[in-house]
Amino acid sequence: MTTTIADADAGTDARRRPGTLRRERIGHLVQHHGALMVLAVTVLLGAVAFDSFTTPQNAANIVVSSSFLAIVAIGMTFVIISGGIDLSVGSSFVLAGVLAAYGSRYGLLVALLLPLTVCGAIGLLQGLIVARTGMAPFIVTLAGLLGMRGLMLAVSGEGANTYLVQNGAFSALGQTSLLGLTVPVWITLGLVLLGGVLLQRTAFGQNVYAIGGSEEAAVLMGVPVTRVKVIVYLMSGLLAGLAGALNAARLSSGVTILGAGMELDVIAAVVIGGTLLTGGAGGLTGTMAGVLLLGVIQSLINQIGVLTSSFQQVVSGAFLALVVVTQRILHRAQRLS
Amino acid sequence: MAELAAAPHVWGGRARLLTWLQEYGVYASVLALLLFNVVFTPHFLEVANFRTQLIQVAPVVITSLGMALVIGTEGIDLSVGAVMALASAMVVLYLGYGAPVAIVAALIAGAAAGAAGGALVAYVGVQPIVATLALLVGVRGLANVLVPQLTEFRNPTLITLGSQSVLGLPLVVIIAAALTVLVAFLVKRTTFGRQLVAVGGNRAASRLSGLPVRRVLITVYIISGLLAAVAGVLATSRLQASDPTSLGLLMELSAITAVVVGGTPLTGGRVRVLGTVMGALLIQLLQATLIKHNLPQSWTQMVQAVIILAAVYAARGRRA
Amino acid sequence: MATAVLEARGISKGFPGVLALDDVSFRLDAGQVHALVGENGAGKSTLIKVLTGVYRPDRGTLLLRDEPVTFDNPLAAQRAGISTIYQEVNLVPQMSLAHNLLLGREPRSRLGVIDTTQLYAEAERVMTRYGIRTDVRRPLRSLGMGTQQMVALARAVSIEARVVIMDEPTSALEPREVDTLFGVIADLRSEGISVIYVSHRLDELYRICDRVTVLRDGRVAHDGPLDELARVELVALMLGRDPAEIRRDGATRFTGEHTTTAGEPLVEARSVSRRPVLRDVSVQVRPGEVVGLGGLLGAGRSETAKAIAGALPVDAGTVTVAGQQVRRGSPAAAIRAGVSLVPEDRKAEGIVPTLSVRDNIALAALPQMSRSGVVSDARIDRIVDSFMRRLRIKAASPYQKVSELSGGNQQKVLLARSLATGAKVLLLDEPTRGIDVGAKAEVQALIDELAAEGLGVLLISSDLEELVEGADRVVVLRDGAVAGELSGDQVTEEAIMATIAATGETDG
Amino acid sequence: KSEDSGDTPTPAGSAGQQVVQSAGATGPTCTLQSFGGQKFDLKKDVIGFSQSEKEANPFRIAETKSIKDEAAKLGIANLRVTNAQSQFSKQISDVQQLIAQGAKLLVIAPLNSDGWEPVLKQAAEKKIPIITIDRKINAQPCTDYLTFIGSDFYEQGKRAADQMVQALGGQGEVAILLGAPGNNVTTDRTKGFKDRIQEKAPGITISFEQTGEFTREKGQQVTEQLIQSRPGTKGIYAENDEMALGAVTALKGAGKSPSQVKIVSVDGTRAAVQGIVDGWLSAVVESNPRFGPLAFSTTQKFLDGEGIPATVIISDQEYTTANAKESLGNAY
Ligand SMILES: Nc1ncnc2c1ncn2[C@@H]1O[C@H](COP(=O)(O)OP(=O)(O)OP(=O)(O)O)[C@@H](O)[C@H]1O
Ligand SMILES: Nc1ncnc2c1ncn2[C@@H]1O[C@H](COP(=O)(O)OP(=O)(O)OP(=O)(O)O)[C@@H](O)[C@H]1O
Ligand SMILES: [Mg+2]
Ligand SMILES: [Mg+2]
Repeated sequence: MTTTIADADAGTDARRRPGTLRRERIGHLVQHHGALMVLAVTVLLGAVAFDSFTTPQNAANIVVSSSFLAIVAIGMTFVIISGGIDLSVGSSFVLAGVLAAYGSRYGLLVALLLPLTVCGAIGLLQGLIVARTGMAPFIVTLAGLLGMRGLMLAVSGEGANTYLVQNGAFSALGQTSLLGLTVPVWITLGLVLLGGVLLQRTAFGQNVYAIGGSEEAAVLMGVPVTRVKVIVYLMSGLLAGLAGALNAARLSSGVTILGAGMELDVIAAVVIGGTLLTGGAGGLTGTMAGVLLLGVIQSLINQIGVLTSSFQQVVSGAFLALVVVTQRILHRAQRLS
Repeated sequence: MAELAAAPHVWGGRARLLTWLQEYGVYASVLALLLFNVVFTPHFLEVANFRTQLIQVAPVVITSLGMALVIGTEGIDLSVGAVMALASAMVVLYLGYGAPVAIVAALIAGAAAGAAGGALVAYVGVQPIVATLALLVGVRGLANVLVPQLTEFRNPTLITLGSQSVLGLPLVVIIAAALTVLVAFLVKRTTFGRQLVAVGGNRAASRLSGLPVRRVLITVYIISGLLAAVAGVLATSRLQASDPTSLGLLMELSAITAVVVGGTPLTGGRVRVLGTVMGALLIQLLQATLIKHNLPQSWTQMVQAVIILAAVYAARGRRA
Repeated sequence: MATAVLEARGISKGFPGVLALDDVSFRLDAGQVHALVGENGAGKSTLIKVLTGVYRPDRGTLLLRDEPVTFDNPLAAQRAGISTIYQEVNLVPQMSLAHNLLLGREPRSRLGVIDTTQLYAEAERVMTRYGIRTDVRRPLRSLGMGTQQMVALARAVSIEARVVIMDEPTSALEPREVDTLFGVIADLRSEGISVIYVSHRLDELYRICDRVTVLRDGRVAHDGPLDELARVELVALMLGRDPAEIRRDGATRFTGEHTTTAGEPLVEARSVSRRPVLRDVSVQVRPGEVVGLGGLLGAGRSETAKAIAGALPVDAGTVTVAGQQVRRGSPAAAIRAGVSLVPEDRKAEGIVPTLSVRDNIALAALPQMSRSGVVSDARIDRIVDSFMRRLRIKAASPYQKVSELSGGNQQKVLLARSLATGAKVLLLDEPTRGIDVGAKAEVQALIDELAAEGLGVLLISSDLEELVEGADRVVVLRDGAVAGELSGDQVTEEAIMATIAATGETDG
Repeated sequence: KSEDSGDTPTPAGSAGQQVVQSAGATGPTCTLQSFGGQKFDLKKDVIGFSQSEKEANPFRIAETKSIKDEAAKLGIANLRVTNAQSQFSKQISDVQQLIAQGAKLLVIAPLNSDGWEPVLKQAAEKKIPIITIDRKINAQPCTDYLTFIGSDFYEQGKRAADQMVQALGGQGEVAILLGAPGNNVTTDRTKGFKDRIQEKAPGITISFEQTGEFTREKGQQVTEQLIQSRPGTKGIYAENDEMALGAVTALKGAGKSPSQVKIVSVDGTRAAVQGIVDGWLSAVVESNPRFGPLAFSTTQKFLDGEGIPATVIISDQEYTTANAKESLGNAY
């Protein structure tokens, strides 16, 4: 096709003074890695203030205990980028743990597949409801939160029965260490890489961004919106289920009192990581920084030691506020300069 | 463009029913639940029962009103439950100076907490959900620091507030009703109300139209904090004790549900005050029904999930 | 008769309160450029959305190459070879230009994942072909409306399609881009691809279209070859009026003569700068004067208007109204001083979609229409009523949601909003974008009328004719700086183009 | 499960001090040698205490205070205290962090009995003795952990049932205000109560069980619904004192007079015992939170080479209309 090629420079947006682009790039960097920077500073301060903070064991503890939150946060990142939210992950997490422990008596495969099937199915259902009826994800997944917790109670005799993991291979999955880190940590790393590629380098990932950026436009641009949304909630359910199952393997039992309020931690981690709740922007590196930041803050508060339990809450609330404010200010400083 | 009458075939039965449901879905749900109870629940049609339900729902209604305003600006306030606890703590802390002083102190604390969240949202640009999440954690901690454990009180004025009736109507219920009218007036009749929904509907356009966007935002969070504090005071007076650890726990979820079930979309730009009250009533009735029929917790939660979905489905926005 | 590429038979589509399409039949032949015209709200966009699976018709059938089809969604239509540019630019603002352009067709590397390097290179290549040279990694929302429109165009055309539908593709374009577009359309036609073309600019229709369908109030008012139809007759068909009457009124309604009071400038921007978009821009508007802002896409016209309206933080410079300096960066202060902006991006910055027509009109003037914080409905009703009448806003009632109005009527609502504030200076950024001939004439007449009443108007328009006829003076911008100023008899299309091209840059 | 190991409760010591009820005489005991640990200095080394819930209810306040006070009294210099704020995952990482900080002894008030695998593993590697208080950990004593000091919740439920049977004379409808769902305490106190009622008083029917989530407010709200829709209810078994006191507020609000509905609860907080004195409650079964002295004396014995039993069940008192007034001072 031959078209009139207009003069290269006139009539375009190209005329910007040198430096603009560089500044935009730096801005981009700060926006996307603000959480990473805050994390670095926090770790540094912690290392200076407390000797026992930077011991390898403490570091390993933080990483290991963060890994479950991290797996759930991967799914949540997809959901939030697509412009939705998933409040049901905490319930998925605990339900999966109970089911995995229960299933472990029938072997490793059942221990993994049972929770994944159930949590995946519920994720799928939520996705279908969100995508097909246009109901607010907040409410649909709030119902999911209630429903799955009810299901968990029903499965565990109103919480009276704690199933113990009865399969060595399954327990090993949660407890074996490779190069100083447990299997769930490696699984998390693998999933983050996979998720990163999926999000940034596949048509599916681009569709997720498009839907979150403008659903209306995405529809008109021919994005299979319903399918993408359904997959996103399915993924979130599966990942929360996987995290719950792995956690059950680690704890060797299907603990019934887990997961309450987990959704808020996960959302906080994702948002601290620079993903916008309005959708359309964000990424997994930020989310991982957010997850670790939460773990580090918790660890630091424990190091301080003298705080009463109530004061600990005040401090962690203030910390959280400080982190998001710092991140906002970083973000703004580069824009207005 | 043809007028309504010229196109009966598109604007006929099904569409009309759908619109009706959308507008009045929550009313229909409440009615259905009432009917169910009248038929199946013993001792339901008693004055005492309605008193109980109304008294129990009053604090939920009051916090939901504030939540509805916040949601109208496309925000969300997760801190309402914690603010209730803070107000409760302030009440017993200042009860030594008399009930009026204590109540004013509680309200000031609530407004201050709201202002803190609002400032983060309006002036720093933090996303509402995180700003108020930080507040949720911190404020509940603060309430606990102030009043470390459940503290009973014997102040007659404060106890009266929770148990007194005027003309057969419990004072708490009258207060909730009055606040509902006030908020409805605010939304429908004042400049502030109009500006609030405009900010929620399109912030950029509101700014270009010269609306004081930031002031509107911070005010909305202050009102939400204030109303949560009122709810906290009432709940405290009814409990005859301050219990900052558990007072208002998960209230944010109830309030958000009430607002959404009542037809206010989470995407902002619209506030339905009466719908919100109905939403709160629906949740209250639902819980009461499940308790009265002694369902196990597992069932209670699953049934709640289904009914909330059904009610919101009925009340959901029409799609193209 | 040859088989139709795409045909609609007896289509009806209603929305609550309106029947947008009433028994509409439409037939598109291979290799034809088919114009679809009509007043604002006639149903053009609705028809297009029915043709492409956005809406399901209440009645009627679609046929693709004589086979009945139903499209469940736009994707299905796309797969069937129908590519569409919708009326309001419909791309994802946060995503980069490149990702928007190639969404769904991203180049893959050998591993099967998206090859980003190639993606950007490809996007750069495509955009250069359309005369757009910019960093394709920039998020789309940081680009001007015109550039965005070109991206949408490039995207639609580069999808292998048998039918390309364009709903007002030129409303945000400059003459130069319009030429580019027409080149593209000519190529499409020569390849046997059919085009449905919607525009309110009649010249354009006569330049490229073979056939025309006129819609009026949701019904087909005329269908036939375009060249048999005189311009005046076409307009008459659209408006449902007598051709003779139209002939009397002329093409634009501008009289072109204002009695500018030589006095103090109403509003004056002095050396306004904002890196990297504005450099030392100075503009004045006197009472009763219409000042045009000319320039190419991205020249900084919108930015200038926004800076004056306080909606854009500036690095340097002042804005004074009647000698008083206005607080920087505050639209509220500007409005209080009597300066009101009608933004170019109706959807993002203009309407509040959740509110009614009435509330949208009253929005900016709320403080004036309330006493101690309580609004006076009577006062609002009076104002809203008078403006709806004066601007002839077509709505089922003042309480209809503004998002349900057609594009042109939404634009009028925004004008009404600005006027309701009692502004002394109006900054109109593309005020007739997407407005039908009738309404356009009304708006133009209104601008004249307002100027005659002593208001100052800053007019930004990509329609050179409009600029030339409407403005007393034209300030031409290039690359965010003033390139020249034309007044009186100097104001001609040629002079404006010459000023734009002045620094010896070769012009295409 | 240690069931019915002692039939006659030992009288409580002065000021509510914990008294050992059963010394696990039948089971094997654990010595420093058999445990395989290193001797450490209780006064100088890091000692970790992991509390499960916020110190916001009388039980947790008294528990933490008792540990801290006793540590101060004994001159323990390096006590590190963490609080899991009711989040089980947090408690796991709390304890792991204590281990990382070099704790030589861990005193844990577990939020849950199961799920301690990761902690036990780390502690076992370093041979750190663990004493769990108030709630048991489901694991192997002397290998996974040293010992458990606490009450028997199942037993508490049974004793509450005995009190209820007595108060109602073996007849009538009874409602249960359950604790938080999914919690071991809830489960055991419910099961003990129901088992005993079934066994002893077939005339009593349990017609209503709803959770009051261990809080006063919920207890009040559920009771309001209960008394309105089931006016025939004669007794309420509350699984902790807070819910019982909430029930009292509800009864007062509904215009009932004291002891129109018999209330029995578990815990033994001062407010509840006062409730007995005032006539609103019929009986309260104690669950004693003062673990400090017993925990550290057990540790000292362990360090001194003595054998430690696998479980140290403490004797809980009972408050009834007969002894409430005199025993008010013992309540926490
Ligand atoms: N989503 C909707 N809900 C309700 N009414 C609608 C909706 N979309 C369009 N309408 C109505 O349908 C009619 C036709 O609108 P349409 O957008 O098709 O007009 P148009 O011919 O494209 O006008 P314009 O030239 O202004 O773009 C109008 O009266 C409009 O108000
Ligand atoms: N937020 C932003 N950040 C960076 N550049 C921007 C931003 N907004 C606009 N620009 C760029 O500034 C330049 C001036 O834009 P402006 O919208 O004022 O141009 P215009 O002359 O009105 O053209 P148009 O007809 O496209 O609206 C354009 O190149 C545009 O892409
Ligand atoms: Mg249109
Ligand atoms: Mg522009």
